[in-house]
Amino acid sequence: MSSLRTEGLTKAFGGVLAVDAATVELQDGKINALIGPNGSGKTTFFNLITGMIKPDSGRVLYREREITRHSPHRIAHAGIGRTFQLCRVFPRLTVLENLLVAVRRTRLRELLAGLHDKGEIERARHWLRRMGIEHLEDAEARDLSYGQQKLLELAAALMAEPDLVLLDEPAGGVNPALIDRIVSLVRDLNAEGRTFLVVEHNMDMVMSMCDHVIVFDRGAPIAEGPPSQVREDPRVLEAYLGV
Amino acid sequence: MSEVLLTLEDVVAGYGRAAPVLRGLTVTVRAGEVVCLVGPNGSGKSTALKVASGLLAPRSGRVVLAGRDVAGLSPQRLLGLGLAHVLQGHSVFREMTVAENVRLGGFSVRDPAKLNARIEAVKELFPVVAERWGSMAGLLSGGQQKQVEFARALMLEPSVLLLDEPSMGLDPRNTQVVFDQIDLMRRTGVAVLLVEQNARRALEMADVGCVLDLGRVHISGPARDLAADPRLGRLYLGGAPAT
Amino acid sequence: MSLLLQGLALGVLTGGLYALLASGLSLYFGVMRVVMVAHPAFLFLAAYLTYTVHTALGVDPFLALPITVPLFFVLGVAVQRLLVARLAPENLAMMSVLLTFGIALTIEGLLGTFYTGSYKSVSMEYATKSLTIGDVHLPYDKIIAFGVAGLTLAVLFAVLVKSRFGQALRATIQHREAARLVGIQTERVAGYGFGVGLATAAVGGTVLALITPFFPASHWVWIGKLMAIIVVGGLGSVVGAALAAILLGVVEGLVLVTVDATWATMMFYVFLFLTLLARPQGFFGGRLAHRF
Amino acid sequence: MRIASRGLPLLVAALAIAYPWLAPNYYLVYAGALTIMYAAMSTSWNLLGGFTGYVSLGHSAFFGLGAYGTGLLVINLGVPWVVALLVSALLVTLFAVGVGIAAVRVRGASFVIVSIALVSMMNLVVQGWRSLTGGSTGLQVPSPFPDLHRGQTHMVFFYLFLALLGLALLTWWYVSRSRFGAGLRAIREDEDKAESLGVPTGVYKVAAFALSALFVALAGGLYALWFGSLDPIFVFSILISSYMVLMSLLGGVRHLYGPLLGALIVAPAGEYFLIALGETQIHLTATGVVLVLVVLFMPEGIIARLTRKRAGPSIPDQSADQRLQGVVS
Amino acid sequence: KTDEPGAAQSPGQQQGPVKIGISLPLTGDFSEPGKGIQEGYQVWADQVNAKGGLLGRKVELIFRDDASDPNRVSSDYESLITQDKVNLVFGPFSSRLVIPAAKVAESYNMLFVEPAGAAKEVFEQGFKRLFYAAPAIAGDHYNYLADYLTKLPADQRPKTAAYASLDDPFAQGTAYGLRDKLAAAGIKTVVDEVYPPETTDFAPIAAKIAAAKPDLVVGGTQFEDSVGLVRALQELKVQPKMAAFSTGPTLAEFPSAVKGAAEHIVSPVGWSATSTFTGNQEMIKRYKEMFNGDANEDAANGYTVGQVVEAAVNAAKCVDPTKECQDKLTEQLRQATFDTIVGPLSFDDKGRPEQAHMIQQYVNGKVEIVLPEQAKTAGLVYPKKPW
Ligand SMILES: Nc1ncnc2c1ncn2[C@@H]1O[C@H](COP(=O)(O)OP(=O)(O)OP(=O)(O)O)[C@@H](O)[C@H]1O
Ligand SMILES: Nc1ncnc2c1ncn2[C@@H]1O[C@H](COP(=O)(O)OP(=O)(O)OP(=O)(O)O)[C@@H](O)[C@H]1O
Ligand SMILES: [Mg+2]
Ligand SMILES: [Mg+2]
Repeated sequence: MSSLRTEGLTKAFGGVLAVDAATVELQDGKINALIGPNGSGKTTFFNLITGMIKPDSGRVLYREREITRHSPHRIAHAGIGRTFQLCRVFPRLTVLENLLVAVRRTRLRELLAGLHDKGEIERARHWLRRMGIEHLEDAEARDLSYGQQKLLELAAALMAEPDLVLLDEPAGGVNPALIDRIVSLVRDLNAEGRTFLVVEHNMDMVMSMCDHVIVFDRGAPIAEGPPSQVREDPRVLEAYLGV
Repeated sequence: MSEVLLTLEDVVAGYGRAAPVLRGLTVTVRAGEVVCLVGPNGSGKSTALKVASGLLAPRSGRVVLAGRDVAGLSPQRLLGLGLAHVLQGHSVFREMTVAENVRLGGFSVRDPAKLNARIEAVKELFPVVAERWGSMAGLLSGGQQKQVEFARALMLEPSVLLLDEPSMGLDPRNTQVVFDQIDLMRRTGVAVLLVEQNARRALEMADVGCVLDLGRVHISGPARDLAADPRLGRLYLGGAPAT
Repeated sequence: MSLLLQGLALGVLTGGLYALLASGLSLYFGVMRVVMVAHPAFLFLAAYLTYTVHTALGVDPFLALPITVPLFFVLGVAVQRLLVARLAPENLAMMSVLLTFGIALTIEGLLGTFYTGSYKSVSMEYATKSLTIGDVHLPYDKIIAFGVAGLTLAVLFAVLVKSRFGQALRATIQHREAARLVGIQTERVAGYGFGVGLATAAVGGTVLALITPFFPASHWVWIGKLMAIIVVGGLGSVVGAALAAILLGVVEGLVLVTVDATWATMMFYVFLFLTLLARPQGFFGGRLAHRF
Repeated sequence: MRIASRGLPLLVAALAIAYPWLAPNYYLVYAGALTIMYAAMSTSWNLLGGFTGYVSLGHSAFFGLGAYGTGLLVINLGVPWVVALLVSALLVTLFAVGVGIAAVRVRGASFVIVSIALVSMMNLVVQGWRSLTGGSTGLQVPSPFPDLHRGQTHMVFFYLFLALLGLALLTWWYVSRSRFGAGLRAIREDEDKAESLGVPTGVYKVAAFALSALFVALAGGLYALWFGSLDPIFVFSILISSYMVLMSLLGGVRHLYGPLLGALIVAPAGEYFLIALGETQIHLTATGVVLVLVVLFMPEGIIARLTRKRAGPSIPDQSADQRLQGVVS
Repeated sequence: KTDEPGAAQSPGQQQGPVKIGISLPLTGDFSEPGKGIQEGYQVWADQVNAKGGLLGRKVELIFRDDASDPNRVSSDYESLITQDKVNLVFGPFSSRLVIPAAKVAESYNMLFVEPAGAAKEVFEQGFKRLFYAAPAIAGDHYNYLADYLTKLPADQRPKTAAYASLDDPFAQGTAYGLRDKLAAAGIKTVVDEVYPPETTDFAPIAAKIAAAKPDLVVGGTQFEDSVGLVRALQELKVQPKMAAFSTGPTLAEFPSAVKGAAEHIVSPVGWSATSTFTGNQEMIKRYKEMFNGDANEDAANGYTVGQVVEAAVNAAKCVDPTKECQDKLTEQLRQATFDTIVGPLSFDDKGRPEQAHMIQQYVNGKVEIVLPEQAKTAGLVYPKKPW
């Protein structure tokens, strides 16, 4: 069974076809990579999946259930979490509060429940520890450096306990030493059974971390397969790696 | 040895009333030389560039540009002395067209013929700039915006160029274009101060490398030597040194 | 039928007046992101100055413009540099409302102190004549207002969209650091931007003085109307605001002759809410949606 | 510290309850009740403004509707005043849900404009609907306590407003500790991001809007019963909303007691200006200048000023030193 | 509490100056007339003090600005009565502010004579101590004009009339008083328009009137809208045989605001600068000395309140805020007839004055009283000259 599948997903902005009839299937329980040249529609594809923008046509299916045109928060509740290319945190909330926003709240009772539920705080601290930023728990998010904000964003996405995690350039602007940490974290989480879809231009990271690579060009997949195979694909070499 | 174009000497600088971010930073850049700053997130690299370009006035220390102490002068003045700075993250004028963005790059260039010549040149360098000439810059993809920014900075023909993570968000092909361009400028005698998290790649092409941490340069030397240092690799460059 | 025609004609002309009065607002609001509640107060400040010049020198109110326009420009620069520039950018919208509300109160109080609470008016012979075409009368004062509005808007459009200054202004607001790095003197430019906005208030105030009597508290009734125009037109779009002004002027005029004055005034708000439901970014322009 | 944070509110509450008995004359009771009314209203304004950052200059619409609703129910249907008060507040809340759905579609500055429009619109409706509301003649609401003399009525309403304030404070406190509150704060910071983390932002915003309208409507209803005369151009006035905003901001929108503190300062200060400078219009200027100064120098409010300064980012020295040792040695 | 009803008066109140508490709209919507009334009060106090005061005590006026806000009006009277312990209160301006103010005064048993609450609703609240110190309530302002028009020979009598009035109880009251009387006499109402105070554009209203071509145009107006309407009527070339507006034309600023168009406009007026009623000319003179300008109707109304209360105090021989004294004063108001600058005044049991307003008209650029017959300084010009 696939965790996420899109069928003929299309989105045009004015004259620009950002995503063009993209039919993509993710491998469940694997770390999937999405690569492609600048402007090939990767971020737009994320936005379509998570409901931030509505497709012109096509369908998105998550665990075989259609989620096309659902509102972003419903999709989040269905178990899809994401990070943004330009990292977005809640600047004037503390690091801990940033995570607590992500706690699930579907029923009214949960909604009105106290925020300072011990269990939730423990869970939040757990994620902070795994990102190595537990000492910053009371700092306001805007005081963190770029890389720390990236980790915080990732932690917040994970706090919602998504089964499918979409990461948009997790390594961009991050110190290489931290990248190693993110890679091992993703591996660990993947071992726990979460599926990943990672957009990334850092080829070393993609090749070493991912199980399955999907290559986008002009809004649609042009190749896919294991990293070793994709790396050799002439279409990929031409469209993406520029050699 | 060629002429020293930019020196930061014992610079102390910070934001608001908080503790200083730079604590006695010293860096020198010569004509025709690329100096690469590496360091963890939040170590003060971007801050150093802001001090050099006049966006942030240092609390103490000297900033010498082409033989003049320029600490505390406005960016406009420094621009007149031949300095250009590409900011980290996204700094396009979002609600203006690509054309307006690029033209504004040459805001201080009064000669229309020269301006048009530069425009043609950057259009050639980055096809997307030409393709999306009339689009709102804020609607471009992350990497496309980055290209517009770089193109904007190239409008100026600087003698000292400050680059803050120019490759962030760029695909391999465009990264290559940017690095090639830096190389080209070095050869025409431009002094380049480069901040990169893609550190191995940057140190490969740089002449001098500086490791910045805690607001001070701790190690500096020929770039290739730094890249080969295993201890540095573990702490700042990630992974093992490429062999 | 001729009544409808008359209502339509009056509506178009009044719309022109609205466009003039709102033009500065679309500059601060759309371009500079400052919610300028004090704009109507400045309009009436200009009206009072016009009145002073007119009564002291006995000249045509439009001859006050060479005094009021530069004065307001300088005033605008001062307001921006001394007050607005100090607001933290992250909550500019919230704080600018209060700041400018305070400015409006200050102006009202000063006007009341210097000019007393009594009505002032500037009346010219030509302001009560009208041009008659068939059954339709076109008042000269409104025609003048319409013409001045057209002129002002054209200048504003040229300044904002076409000129180097306009580009520098928009760049400054959108990314201040980047703007400084391409050589724009951002503080000066932002100040001038505000100055231009207030300069339109000087023009608007003169026309207003010619058309209606005023007293210090007159500005309150205009806030809601002018703001509604800006939202319907789409923030930041000078052209949009102008079209919305004319649209609302016409609707107001037609509703007034066919239904009544309460409904006519209500139309501004009805259109505002309809706009929100149909197209929150306004009908003619509007800011970029966020990229994710 | 512990004692200060627990004890102070208790002390203040005790003082508030004793106030009408301590006040030397009924005028001070009256002024106290008015201040508490404003405190209750700005606290409820802060349910929207403080959490979500949506600045509403339109809350006097809910105040006015609450007042007219209560008045009309008492006059036309003759229902007991408590019932009228509650029913009218409920209706206003429903109305706020409807308005909220349209209004919260726009953010930032446009929302401010929409809220201003709401007040103007309600003013026109109530003024124009003469047959129901009495139009510009206003509405005279009979006193619910005809047997009490004026001073005693002030006492009763002082406690009613105090109860309302307590309720509003409790609600704010509860929301601030709930997940709902966390969601609202996230909306203030970044709506799209909040949405992507599973916060149903639309529903939350409308809920906060309606909740905050509810208490303001209750205040309006009590006002109608207390004051007895309603006039559309005065109850639907941007000035009333501006007071709520000013009080909240002055005290601090991010604190439970911010709006209350603001009200305790602004209401007496306004009184002072009027009495000291009231013979000319210059007191408007004084108010305006104070407003400008608050915005410029205390944008986060008095409480934030007093309690905490943001230290700014600090680099943890030890951890970095350890890291460096490995390199330099 | 010190202000517990029935609390004993402190002896201090029985001596020293007679304090009179007044709240007026010195800022906001009604600041213009508010100012006028304040000046009227001041002229009166000045004159009383020059004569030796009230019952031998100096008069001291305490003003509060209510910023045209009924909430404040109540606070003001509340504090004037309970804190400043004033001996008397005088009323504020505007029907909209008089009702809440009177409520406060009433509950403290204070006599409440007011200069400006003319709308009929003011007198329907069951107030027992409220009196309007002017010749007539709003609905009766045009009585002489109605009389005149209905008595015109059939061929001269206007056939149609258009009414436009501000949505305000006073302004509307004046227009509707006339409308009802004319309609009863068979003069057809062809336009009946009410506009909210927010209205800024009067041209479309004038267009409606133009389309109906009425013989008579009546505006229930205040200042701003009267000027707006006159200008718009001119622009749309409406030429009625008579144009009547309340309030606006009675203000000194009016002729300059509408230029020549003021000619032959008629208005009801409760006071005339040329009349020789008790004290009128002294008032005008002293006003000129104090404020260096010409007294207007608002100032006269304020002054009248002072005159009425002064007479009552002198008759009752007491001026303290106790219930007994205020009861005595109220009794005086109810029974006596007062000689004032607007003529003799008496009140019915609801506090309504029982006289009538005069009608003024701009004739050759000057304000003349044209009705009633016995007070007139010039003949009514009808039909008016075109504008
Ligand atoms: N809101 C929008 N309006 C107009 N065009 C858009 C919009 N969003 C994206 N585009 C266009 O769609 C195309 C795809 O953009 P997208 O951001 O998905 O690219 P990407 O693959 O994420 O690129 P990058 O690697 O640079 O981040 C681009 O050409 C972009 O200009
Ligand atoms: N505008 C600002 N206001 C306050 N503090 C800031 C600001 N910008 C940066 N800082 C703080 O200054 C320190 C250095 O920041 P700087 O941006 O120079 O780091 P950097 O080395 O460029 O990091 P990165 O690699 O993440 O970009 C950080 O701790 C950061 O939190
Ligand atoms: Mg992208
Ligand atoms: Mg940086």
